[in-house]
Amino acid sequence: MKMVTAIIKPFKLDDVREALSEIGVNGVTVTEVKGFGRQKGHTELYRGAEYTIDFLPKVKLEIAIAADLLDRAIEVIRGAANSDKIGDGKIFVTDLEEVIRIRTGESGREAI
Amino acid sequence: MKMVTAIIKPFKLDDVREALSEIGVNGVTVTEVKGFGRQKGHTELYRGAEYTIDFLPKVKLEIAIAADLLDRAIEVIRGAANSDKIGDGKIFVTDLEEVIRIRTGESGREAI
Amino acid sequence: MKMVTAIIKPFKLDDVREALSEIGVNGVTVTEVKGFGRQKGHTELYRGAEYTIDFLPKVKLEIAIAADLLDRAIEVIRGAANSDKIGDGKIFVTDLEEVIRIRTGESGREAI
Amino acid sequence: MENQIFELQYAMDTFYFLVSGALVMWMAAGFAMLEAGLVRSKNTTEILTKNVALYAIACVMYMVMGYQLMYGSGGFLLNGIMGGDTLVADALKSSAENGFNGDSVYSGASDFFFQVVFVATAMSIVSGAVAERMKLWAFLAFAVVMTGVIYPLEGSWTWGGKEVFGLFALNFSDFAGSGIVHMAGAAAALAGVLLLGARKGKYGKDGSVRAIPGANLPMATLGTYILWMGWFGFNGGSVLKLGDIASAHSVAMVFLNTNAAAAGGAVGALFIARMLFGKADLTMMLNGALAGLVAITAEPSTPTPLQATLFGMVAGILVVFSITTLDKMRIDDPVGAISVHGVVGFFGLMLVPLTNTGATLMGQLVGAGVIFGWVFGASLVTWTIIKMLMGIRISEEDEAAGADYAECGMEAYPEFTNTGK
Amino acid sequence: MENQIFELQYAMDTFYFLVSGALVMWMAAGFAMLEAGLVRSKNTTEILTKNVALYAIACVMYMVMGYQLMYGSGGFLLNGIMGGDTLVADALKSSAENGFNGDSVYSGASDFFFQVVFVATAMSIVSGAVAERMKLWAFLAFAVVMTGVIYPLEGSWTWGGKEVFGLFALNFSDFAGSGIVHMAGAAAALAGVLLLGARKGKYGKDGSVRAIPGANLPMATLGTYILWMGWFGFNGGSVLKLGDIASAHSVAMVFLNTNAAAAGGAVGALFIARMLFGKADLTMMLNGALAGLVAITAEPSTPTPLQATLFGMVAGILVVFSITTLDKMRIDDPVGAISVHGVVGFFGLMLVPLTNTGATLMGQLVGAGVIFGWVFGASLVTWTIIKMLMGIRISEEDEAAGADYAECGMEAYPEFTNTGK
Amino acid sequence: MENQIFELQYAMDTFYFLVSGALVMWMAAGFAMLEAGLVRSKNTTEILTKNVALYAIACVMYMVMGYQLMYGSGGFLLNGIMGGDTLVADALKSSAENGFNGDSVYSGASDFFFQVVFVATAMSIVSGAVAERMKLWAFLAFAVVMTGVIYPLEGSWTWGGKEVFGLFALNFSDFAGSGIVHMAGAAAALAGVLLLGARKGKYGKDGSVRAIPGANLPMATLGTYILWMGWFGFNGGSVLKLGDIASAHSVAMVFLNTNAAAAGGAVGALFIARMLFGKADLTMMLNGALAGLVAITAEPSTPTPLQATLFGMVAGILVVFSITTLDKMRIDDPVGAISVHGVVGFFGLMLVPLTNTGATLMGQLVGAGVIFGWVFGASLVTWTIIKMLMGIRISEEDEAAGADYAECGMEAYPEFTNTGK
Ligand SMILES: Nc1ncnc2c1ncn2[C@@H]1O[C@H](COP(=O)(O)OP(=O)(O)O)[C@@H](O)[C@H]1O
Ligand SMILES: Nc1ncnc2c1ncn2[C@@H]1O[C@H](COP(=O)(O)OP(=O)(O)O)[C@@H](O)[C@H]1O
Ligand SMILES: Nc1ncnc2c1ncn2[C@@H]1O[C@H](COP(=O)(O)OP(=O)(O)O)[C@@H](O)[C@H]1O
Repeated sequence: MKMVTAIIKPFKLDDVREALSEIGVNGVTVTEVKGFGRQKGHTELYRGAEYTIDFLPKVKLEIAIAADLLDRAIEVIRGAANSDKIGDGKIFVTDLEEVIRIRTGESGREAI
Repeated sequence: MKMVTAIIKPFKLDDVREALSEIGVNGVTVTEVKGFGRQKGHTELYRGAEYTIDFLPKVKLEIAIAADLLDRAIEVIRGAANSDKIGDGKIFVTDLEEVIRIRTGESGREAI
Repeated sequence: MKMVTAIIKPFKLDDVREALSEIGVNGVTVTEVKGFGRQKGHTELYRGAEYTIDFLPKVKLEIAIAADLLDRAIEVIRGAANSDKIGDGKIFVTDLEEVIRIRTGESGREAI
Repeated sequence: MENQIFELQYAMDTFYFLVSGALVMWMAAGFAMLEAGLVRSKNTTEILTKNVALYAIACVMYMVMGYQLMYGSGGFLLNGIMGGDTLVADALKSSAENGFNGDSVYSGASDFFFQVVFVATAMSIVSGAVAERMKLWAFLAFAVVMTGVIYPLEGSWTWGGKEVFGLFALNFSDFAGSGIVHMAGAAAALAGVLLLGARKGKYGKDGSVRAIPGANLPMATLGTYILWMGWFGFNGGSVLKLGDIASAHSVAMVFLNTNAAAAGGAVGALFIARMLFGKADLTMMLNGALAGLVAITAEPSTPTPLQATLFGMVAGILVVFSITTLDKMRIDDPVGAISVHGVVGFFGLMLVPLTNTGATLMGQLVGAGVIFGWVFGASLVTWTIIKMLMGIRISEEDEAAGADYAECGMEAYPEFTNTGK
Repeated sequence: MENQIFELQYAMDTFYFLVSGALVMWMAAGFAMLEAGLVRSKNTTEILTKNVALYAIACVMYMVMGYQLMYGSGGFLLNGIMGGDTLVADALKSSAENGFNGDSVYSGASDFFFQVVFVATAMSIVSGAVAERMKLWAFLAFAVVMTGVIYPLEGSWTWGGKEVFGLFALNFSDFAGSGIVHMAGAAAALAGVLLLGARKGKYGKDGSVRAIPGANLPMATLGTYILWMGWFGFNGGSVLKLGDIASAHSVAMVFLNTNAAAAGGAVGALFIARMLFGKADLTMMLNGALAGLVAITAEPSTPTPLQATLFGMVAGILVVFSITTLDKMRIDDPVGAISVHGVVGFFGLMLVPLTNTGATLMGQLVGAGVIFGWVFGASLVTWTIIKMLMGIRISEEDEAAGADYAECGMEAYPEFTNTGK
Repeated sequence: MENQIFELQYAMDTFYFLVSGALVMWMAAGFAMLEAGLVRSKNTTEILTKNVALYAIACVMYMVMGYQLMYGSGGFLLNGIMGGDTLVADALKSSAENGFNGDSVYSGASDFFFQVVFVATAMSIVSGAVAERMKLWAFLAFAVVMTGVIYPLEGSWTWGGKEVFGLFALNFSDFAGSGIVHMAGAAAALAGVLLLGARKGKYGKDGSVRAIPGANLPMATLGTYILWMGWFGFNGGSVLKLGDIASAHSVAMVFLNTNAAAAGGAVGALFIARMLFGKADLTMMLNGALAGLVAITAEPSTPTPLQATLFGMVAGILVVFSITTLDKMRIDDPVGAISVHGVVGFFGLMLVPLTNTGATLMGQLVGAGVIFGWVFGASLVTWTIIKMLMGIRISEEDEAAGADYAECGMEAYPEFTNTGK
């Protein structure tokens, strides 16, 4: 199993979730995060003083997935989250050793 | 060492934390997240218009732990977080290569 | 590639980010989290009743990094985040199998 | 020309009532903001709904029957309030008969307007004490009975000048309603709270008292300022006449003393909380200011400004002890309403004989006893019946999720708190 | 001595106007809070900016030309309002000529003050309806035209007593402005909304209507309380005279009925929303209270309190249906302004003949038609010109990011929402 | 019958004072909301605590000694304010001696009530400027001295009509207190700010000025509306008499011009900020409206409405430049109080001779100099003593964690911000 972590622009969240549903991925955990990267923030004036926004609002999706679905998942996330602008985000993949469903105690693929 | 990530219902947080303390796990990092899974959201009416809550509030616990404590930790988390209802959440386990305590520079088990 | 996850005190965020920039790390994802550890919370009085703050505000940084930069990154994070007080936080290192840049589809080191 | 003077006096006193009434109406906003600030965000929409609805219900019920029950004038459905064609002639005639001696003269409509906002005040006190766990519709059912019957009857024995159940006359002085309005509201609240029980998690099994902080202290502070301002109408209007030197001076003293008592209450509570808890407790200071206001309400015209300040200060100290004591007794009152309006309302009644020689301690005690006994008893019966019919407490699950979700299906701050979208 | 009585009457009526005007000015805060509470947090700074700015612009434009256009007195730039050295002598002389019969006498400055806040009210209605998507500067440009020309002309045909474009006189009764102020504001808003289109995401392609919850319901509730309070000045001041028995009584009835109608509206909307949606919808109840206020505004002095309550109740029910109907027609009005002020404003006009025998249904219909036709038409032209010159809608990207960021460069709640720092 | 007229006049003027005073009291809420909205959330409870407490302290200290020091009437502890049995007879007698010529007559209690709220206003100005870093208890200690001595002495030389330290009489005109109240408050604030230093992080080492955005702009906007409304009482009540044609007209002009100046100030600041910063800066517009109000306060009765609007506009522009200039001088004032009340207060004094022929530029300059010199000097000494005794600045750690936690142990918005639970 793999843990796919995607950092995307907030307004793409619904699209990505729907795209994942379509390939049968029905579980996602979402976190509001702030991102710092190539996409630069901007400087604002507030009462005549400078106000730098370094961090941009992003959304992080964590998706536990069976290894064989990985490529397909990456593909649909890219498809839905891409707006061809800097700052569209990243996908990170790590190995997931075990998954347990709290309610039933099921583990492994069953639990996803 | 292992990183245990548990997604649970928010009102179970105190119980889980206490249960972990009892087995000697004293460090936890908690994040408010929104979960999407089998437990479905619901549709509300606001001023006569529909209002769908797709994401449900969940809490994510991240717990770095020595490998030998893993089974015990999973057990007590399940015990404390289980309410026998859909949406009770998941436990994910990944491998943790290294831990460093910032203050002292200790690493490995010492640092947990 | 490695994923470095650092839990630090919120007021150190700017220092750590700048220190990372200096060694060429330009991407960071930041999450506001609540930490529970050795650094104990405190008990307050509100209207004469007790009010325990168990969880302390922390900030979590996630940094995807090439393996060869790992030691250097840990070092500068420690340097910038250390205040020699309990609760300064931890650094966790896990293996990162793959990184994909959503916009371009680049993967691996290119994508970081 | 005498008629012209009289017409001006009529106009002035009517306007004075209307301005005072508008200020008391404004107190409804004060209660709503205070309570909305002191509950958790998940119960905020519901407490706002209760506050707006209870005010509206009070206005309807007092028109339908409350005013007639209390004062025996105006008629049911207020059908006698309009005046009609002979209004001016009647007023001038009765005034001529009195030799234009400057008796209180004003439009009956202005009197109703001033009185109706008092009913709403009494009912607003209840909503705070039962917050975060009482069912919305059960609460509104109680509001119908309280504003239609319980308060008007009690009011009829006191301000209405009628005998208690036709048995005896109360010899009792309560200028603007420390007892008749505030303690009455608190008595109804106490009955509800006893039946309801405490919020889940408020008291530990080990006897510990846990804080449940309010979600929005600026809002609570704003509510207190609004109440403070509105109170000038509440007490100031209760002189009932403006249009001669003695009355006008009395109104001015009332404004001055009302403000002084509130200031004293804030100072008193600030310092005692500092001593007891080691910190400046904003919410206690707000309660202290309100306590000063409640305490002076029973007699704001006779104390000197210094006395008013000191009375307020003692009230501010008293309210802090009362709040912590009620907590020890596990009487859970999220906003401190029972302490502020009940305990201090009683205290205010007892202060009257100190500066008003027309009042006796015994008379005050009997009056307070009758008011408390009737309102508490009648409320307990009413709450019990409502409990049997529809239940008064929301389910444990709804309480955990918040009354907003269960009762109103709507969050107060959907973007500021983490609730899923 | 007659002069002295007259001086007092002058002072009293002037003060009455000033107090009423201050209460109406306060309504500007009510609109600002209501709208700020009902939009999303990312559009809050901008709606606040619009509200403060439109009030300021209304004050300037009405001084420059509006008052003169509407009433033909005061002069452009109000240069005739100061009175000057002969003020007192003039007033006493004209009063003596009238035999001191108690005609309306007061300072022209107080009249202007009372009138100017009405203009601002009309304009405030617009800002809510076009919220979350209209350009700030386009809106302010419209405000200049609306408060300088469109409203004053319409007002001149009605309260100003002039003929419509010199063609015919309106025989039409609108006590405090259900039509002249509220429906007029709604007509201007409707024209804007039709040109603007709905907010992105409000209506699904499948015809579904999506909720876009307001970010801060306590703020919206506070705004409603403020409006409720300010309305006592709005309607109460519109009797235009206080200083005799009949007038004073009339003012008192107006206060009483205004309050009763609002209470009725809240109750009506609360129950109908409960029946339709199964929950207590706070925002609908707030709209219901406002609907009650708008409905009674056309004639608050002649109904009995019971009638006023019932009129309010019907208005409260009507507004709920109106809001859901407009949504079905895909007319997107984030705060319900068109329903509350437009639909119910019209309803209020139609109620007048029921209690005021001086008004006819036909007269009311013609008046309503003229007001709506003129304001809607003139607004449509104005909005269209502005659209051509500078555009009226913010870009899709700005709408997604929020008008606050694009127009004001400033967040309303920078620490409560997740926007990067 | 003459007595009856006189009694009515007495009642009317007393009521006018009380209504005005209640409006000024309301300004306390305005300052509290404005400041609570413009600080960061972690310092909100503390600024609210300061505001409520300073108002309470002002009321107590002015009663104890301030009023007596300033006007030499009422007595220490206000023991002479009650009037007593001969009140009516005395008033009628002195009035008869004056031939009922309509001199200012009203209850001394109403005068005190009106004056006491002015003291609180002056002190409220200070709290904003020293926000986010000053110790709570040090601030309250200063409030005792400021409201008990510094302000009353300064007031005695001006409105109190006494000589400056018995040396010379000020020939100086300040209608409602641009200088006596507003600039005085700003002078005390400036002294405090200079001793305190800037908030950590406000100024970069490289000379850059960093923005520290306020946490709740709707709250700040509400505060501005409240102040705007309350200002009608502040300026309107300062005519000191209502009950004759000339006075009533003057009060009306004051209301009109006060409103016009605020509107002008908002417009001026909105446009200049647009030109300078390229965006509509809401907080600057709020400051601009307040600047308009402060500027007109020194003389609101003589300008034409057009002049009032223009004065306000210039003030609104001036305040924007003042705020950015102070920032360049590294004088850190989180809410802009020194600019709004100090710089514009001085500007307002200088405007008086333009429309009031009784005032001279020299007289105004001397008066302004004396007020500023005394208040700034006395405050500097007081702040220094307090600094030596208990320190005036919270520790760096507490500043980082927020004054709420350190001083009040309580968060203002515990559920909206991430602070651990
Ligand atoms: N090395 C990294 N580690 C963790 N998160 C990163 C890293 N680089 C970028 N991110 C996250 O991805 C977001 C987008 O990255 P950015 O460099 O701005 O654009 P792009 O995705 O187009 O390369 C950032 O805001 C940040 O949240
Ligand atoms: N595949 C997944 N990847 C990441 N998080 C998941 C996944 N599936 C479920 N979750 C998280 O677990 C929560 C509970 O899952 P759900 O399917 O609703 O119920 P259950 O835990 O009973 O299976 C979800 O709200 C979501 O946060
Ligand atoms: N075992 C753990 N797993 C996950 N997070 C931890 C763990 N231990 C500590 N943390 C995080 O690190 C923070 C600091 O840890 P703490 O024990 O208080 O001090 P120190 O870093 O000095 O050891 C905690 O608040 C928590 O967020």
